[in-house]
Amino acid sequence: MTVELLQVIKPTGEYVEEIEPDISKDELRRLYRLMVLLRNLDIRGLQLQRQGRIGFFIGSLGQEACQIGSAYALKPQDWAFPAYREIGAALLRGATLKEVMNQYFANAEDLQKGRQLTNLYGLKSINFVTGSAPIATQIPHAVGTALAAKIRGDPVVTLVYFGDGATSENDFHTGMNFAGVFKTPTVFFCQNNHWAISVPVERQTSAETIAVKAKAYGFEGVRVDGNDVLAIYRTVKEAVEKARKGGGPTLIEAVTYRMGPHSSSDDPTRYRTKEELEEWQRRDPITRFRKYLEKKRIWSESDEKKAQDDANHEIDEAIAHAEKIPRPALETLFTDVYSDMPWHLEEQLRELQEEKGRKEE
Amino acid sequence: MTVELLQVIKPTGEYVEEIEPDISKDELRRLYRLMVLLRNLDIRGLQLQRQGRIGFFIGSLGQEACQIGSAYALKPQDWAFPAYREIGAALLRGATLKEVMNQYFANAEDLQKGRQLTNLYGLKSINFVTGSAPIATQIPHAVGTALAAKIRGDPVVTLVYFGDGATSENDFHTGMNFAGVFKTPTVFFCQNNHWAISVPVERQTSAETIAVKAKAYGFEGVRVDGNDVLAIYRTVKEAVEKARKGGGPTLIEAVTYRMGPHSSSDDPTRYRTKEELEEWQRRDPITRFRKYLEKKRIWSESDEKKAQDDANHEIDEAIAHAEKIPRPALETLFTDVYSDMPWHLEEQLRELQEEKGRKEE
Amino acid sequence: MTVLNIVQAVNHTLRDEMKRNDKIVLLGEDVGVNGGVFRATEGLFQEFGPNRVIDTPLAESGIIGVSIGMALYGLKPVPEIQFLDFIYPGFDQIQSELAKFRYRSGGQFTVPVVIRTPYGGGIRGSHYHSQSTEAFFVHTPGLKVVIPATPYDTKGLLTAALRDPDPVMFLEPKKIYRTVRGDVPDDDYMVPIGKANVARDGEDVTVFAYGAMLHVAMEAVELAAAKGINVEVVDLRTLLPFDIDTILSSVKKTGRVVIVHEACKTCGFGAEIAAQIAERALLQLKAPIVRVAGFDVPFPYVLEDEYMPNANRVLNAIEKVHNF
Amino acid sequence: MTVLNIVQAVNHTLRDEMKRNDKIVLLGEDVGVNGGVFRATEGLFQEFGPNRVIDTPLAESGIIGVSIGMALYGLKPVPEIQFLDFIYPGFDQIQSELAKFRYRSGGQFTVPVVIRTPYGGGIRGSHYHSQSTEAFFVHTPGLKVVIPATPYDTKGLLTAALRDPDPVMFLEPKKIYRTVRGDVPDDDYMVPIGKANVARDGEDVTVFAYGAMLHVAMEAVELAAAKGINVEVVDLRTLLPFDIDTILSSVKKTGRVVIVHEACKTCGFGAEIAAQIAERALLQLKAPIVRVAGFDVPFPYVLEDEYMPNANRVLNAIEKVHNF
Ligand SMILES: Cc1ncc(C[n+]2csc(CCOP(=O)(O)OP(=O)(O)O)c2C)c(N)n1
Ligand SMILES: Cc1ncc(C[n+]2csc(CCOP(=O)(O)OP(=O)(O)O)c2C)c(N)n1
Ligand SMILES: [Mg+2]
Ligand SMILES: [Mg+2]
Repeated sequence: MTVELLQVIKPTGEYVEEIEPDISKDELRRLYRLMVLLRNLDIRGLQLQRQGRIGFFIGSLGQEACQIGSAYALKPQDWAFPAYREIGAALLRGATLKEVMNQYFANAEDLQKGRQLTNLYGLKSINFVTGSAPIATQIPHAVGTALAAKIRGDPVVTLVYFGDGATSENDFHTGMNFAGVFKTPTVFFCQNNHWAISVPVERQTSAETIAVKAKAYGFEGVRVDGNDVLAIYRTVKEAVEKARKGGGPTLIEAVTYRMGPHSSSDDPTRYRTKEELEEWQRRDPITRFRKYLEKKRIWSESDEKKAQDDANHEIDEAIAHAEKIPRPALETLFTDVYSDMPWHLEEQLRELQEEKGRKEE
Repeated sequence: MTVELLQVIKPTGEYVEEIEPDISKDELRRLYRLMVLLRNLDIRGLQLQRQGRIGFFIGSLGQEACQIGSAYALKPQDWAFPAYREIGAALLRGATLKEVMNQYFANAEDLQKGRQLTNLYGLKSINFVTGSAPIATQIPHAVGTALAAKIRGDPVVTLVYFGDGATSENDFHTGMNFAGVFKTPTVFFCQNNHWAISVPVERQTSAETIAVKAKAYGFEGVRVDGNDVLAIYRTVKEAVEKARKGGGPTLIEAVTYRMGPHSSSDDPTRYRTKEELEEWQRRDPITRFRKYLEKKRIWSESDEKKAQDDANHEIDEAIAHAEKIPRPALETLFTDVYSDMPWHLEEQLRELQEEKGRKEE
Repeated sequence: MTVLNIVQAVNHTLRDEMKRNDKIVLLGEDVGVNGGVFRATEGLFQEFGPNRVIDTPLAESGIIGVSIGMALYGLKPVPEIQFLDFIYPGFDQIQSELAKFRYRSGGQFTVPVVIRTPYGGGIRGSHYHSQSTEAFFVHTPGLKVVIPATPYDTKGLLTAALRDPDPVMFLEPKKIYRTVRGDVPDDDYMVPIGKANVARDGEDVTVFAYGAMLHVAMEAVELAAAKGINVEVVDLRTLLPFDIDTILSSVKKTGRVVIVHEACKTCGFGAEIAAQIAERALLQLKAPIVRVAGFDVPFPYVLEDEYMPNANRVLNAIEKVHNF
Repeated sequence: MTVLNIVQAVNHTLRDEMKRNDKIVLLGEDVGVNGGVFRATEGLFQEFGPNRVIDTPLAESGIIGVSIGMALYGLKPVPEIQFLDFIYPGFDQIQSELAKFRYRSGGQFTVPVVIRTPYGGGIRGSHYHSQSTEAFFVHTPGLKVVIPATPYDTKGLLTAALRDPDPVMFLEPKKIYRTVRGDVPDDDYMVPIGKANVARDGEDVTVFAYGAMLHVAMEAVELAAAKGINVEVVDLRTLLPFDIDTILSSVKKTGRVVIVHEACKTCGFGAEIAAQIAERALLQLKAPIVRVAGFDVPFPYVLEDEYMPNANRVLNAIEKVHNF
């Protein structure tokens, strides 16, 4: 059981060559640009909410390395089960910013048909399963999908995202236990961002670490610096490969920090100090990765400017598009409850249409 | 973390003097007699069910040491939270056989008012909380009671009973986690009897031991030979004292074996071998304790005969009494749903009485 | 044709469909080696092996949650919950996930899990082996809720459930698991989900029932017939979506309604049927609607017979609405 | 007298009763330092300290299960479930334990826990921050179910709940947490559990409502008044045990009934009220009973306004039963 924190890139940008993963220059640059996009998307998302242009926002400020590093370790046939902060993972796996923005605006082009809060996103074509608000429920799903793949003999691994708070929930226990018993190819990726809304992680558990909890289920738990994209990639990749080879599940605790509010409804100054935040800002995962790229001389000031400009431009365009699209049709209130609309929903739809008609007269 | 099995009495009756607990001769004899009573009660209980005199039976054959050794470590002010096999613990704490038998017959004198299956017993005056069938739900209760006592500054410890199967349930996780976080004076006593109906413990968890699960919650787990009443007493007593001193919770895994069927509805030959049963019969907790007493020369053949006769006599008397008592009054169908009977239950009671009246006319 | 009881009909149907559809996987507590505590899955582990019939850890939340994950991958999981009373540790997975997956994902992800579970009283099971809480599922959009009352319908409805694209709660009346026997065709057939069955034609009064209560109703109806009251009995079979047409046409015919279920009365499924009739067929009603239901108490033990609706109580209700 | 909104009334009542009764302990997610995500417990941690106001791990099953254990010991725990939508991980503790402890122990052990939780739509919370599933609790013998609609009743009912010997589900209409304000006496008083309130006298039609829907009903009634229809509005306040006398006497007076709730229609609490009336007051009915309810779909996001019953829909229903 590793309880130390694996680190590849030091806060200064220096790195441990022996464990540096083998990623091409272009790919490294792509990953960085994605992290920049994600950061800007988060900032803009919160702004959009504050301006009343979208209804709600929940971001991943400070957790960009977790998202990008983990998702990059998956193959296309693998499945990802997000909680609600994992838009970065979706983008990396191939979701377009346009699709994501349609979800933010919950418009008629949103694949979720405007039915879910911002960032409860899913995309079937990339095996990225639509999340839900209840904490930890996705964990047994990831185990079930992994078990199904194992039964069918498919080389598929599932990766499930959840927070430190989620480890207190029933379904964390249940999912971990089934994974242990059935040795499913599942990677449990816990982003320990130190807070569950206002409750600090010390109030979630008195275990030494979250990683150690894996021992209760008979498999391995590891800890990784959650602000170090390369360490995360390396750790997740090892776990994914082990799972694919039949080695069973792994719990990964990525130690990071939620730099923003819990969501657009939250005011973190009520329960945590400025000092704590500042301390973590100094460990910003994006800054660190940039220093690394600069050390390796594959990133310049002008690259940076371009990345920022491109990100903002892309976001602007996606917003401009999404905001123009009308809201989902009235009928979508009643579709997809079942595969076919049963009589009582048809009747209720008709009633609503009539009432709307009357009102508009 | 102790993962070896603590043993005081060896299967031969020899014992490890250094860890032999300090219990008087009379008390040792009393404990043994209780185990004999319990064994006979179990045999008779199943017979009563087979004869159709009681509706259901669930016993603790083979787990007598667990019951008696654990409950003996408590003080009167402590609380016990049984699952459904812990009649022995109740008897040790002061429940009378007559009360227990009234519960078996679910008659008008049953304090449960004939509302529960056999052995789902409770007795407020001895802080022995009425159990329920759903697995593991009592675990957070024990933690809550302990937390309440801690808040009030009372030197009260709670002891909660559950099986190996229960460790898979939500409430095991939840209870253990709250206990860890709030450092409650709670002793978690898991009787790992190797089976959850037909499912072997290897299918419940792939953890090395059940005791190791405590690590996930930041406290200690220990293993003890569950067929050794003195080892159990010693282990539980240590945990109880630690808890009372503010040292927080302990998980105890008592490794034992369910020698009977799961309940009167079960046929264990469908899923386990004769050889396995025989192997455990050779480790019978009562035989072992008797050998120990004999080695210490505080138990004779005639003591044994008397103990058996007394037990059977006491049981006979309790049965004779309980069987004579009528069933609970019709009204008890509706009382105790609330402190006072609301209008709708009064109405339903009236309807039922009228109907009964009509039928009897 | 084979004469089967209800639990045998479940067993045969599972076997037949598992042969036909290799995506069906059974899972639950004691369903494998032991064949289920009611023997509903007897022999299937031996026949289909440990990848198709899976003994799980003791955790309903895991059983249902893992089933959802399997369904996402394209399998057809059929979890057994040992008793309906024990479904609550998995209730969150049903409410928050199973029922809402299709809707919240805009139809991208579907989870057509069939949850089988024995429900209801009549086996001296006390509080926790007897409850009838079907109303919880009927009040949950996204689920279908099916309760058979005969071996024939058991096979037909379970076959339909196993081929349905939506999640189905398949509740089996354990009281009559072995006591009700009947002819079951060996061939493959379906009884459509969403259709009630007029189990007995009548003119004077309609009794609506389902599951074990159908047989109590039938018994009462014979008593009523002896008194010259000709009662129609509608076996609802599917509770969600329920068959409003059959319900209303029977009410139109008789104008007098008794609803029977063993679930607690208050906010039970009978309330919905009564409300539908009060909304849609008020003018056809010739008498107040009477519900014969379990009392609003936790399920008892010794007084079980007093708790359960019986033919006598149903007969009283029939007479009451008839003589109104 | 102080003018308070509903969430303030909750806060003040908790404070007052905690001063009076040192056995009251609050617990839940974010209830301590943060004062609750809706600020219902604001300032209480600071005032009463960490032994009386406890931030818990994220586990509803633990919150409720531990509360039950505290109640067994004689404390008066008041757990907050952050949103009713998130109660399901703790549903087993409610169904199997909280509701049945007194009964199954023959009255030996009692667990008078008061579970507070915000429920209902109206805050753009989508699926999981909006549901109204009160019917689940009304269908559970052993619980009491209370829903206030005004600051006055909030204080009176919560005070009554905190002194009640039985478990109470105290559901707070979050939509109107801050929008409905009113005079609240500073003195200690109780509004009895089990009593409805005639919020407006009328002759022509009765509207039954509770929680946030009371205000929608009142709005509709004003529109109806403008059209010359004089509507009586009954605020049910307690759903279990509901106040049958007030219900029936209003039906007797008006003979025309509309029931409003935001919960899904099928098997919602409205069904029970309709069924009661169809059983007890059929001959007084001059028109079919109409329910205005949430649609039978998971709670939506963008189309929330379409989902929620509004004054217009209620008015239509009033006109329908009035003109029948
Ligand atoms: C079952 C449930 N209970 C409560 C909530 C309310 N809630 C939303 S997020 C959250 C905290 C989650 O913390 P954590 O798991 O650490 O994830 P993070 O938000 O830090 O990413 C809470 C309590 C919920 N969504 N679901
Ligand atoms: C929530 C729940 N699920 C299923 C059951 C059915 N059931 C009763 S006892 C049992 C096995 C319990 O095994 P374990 O915890 O090891 O206790 P033991 O019976 O061995 O003492 C099961 C599955 C139940 N009572 N409650
Ligand atoms: Mg967190
Ligand atoms: Mg066991």
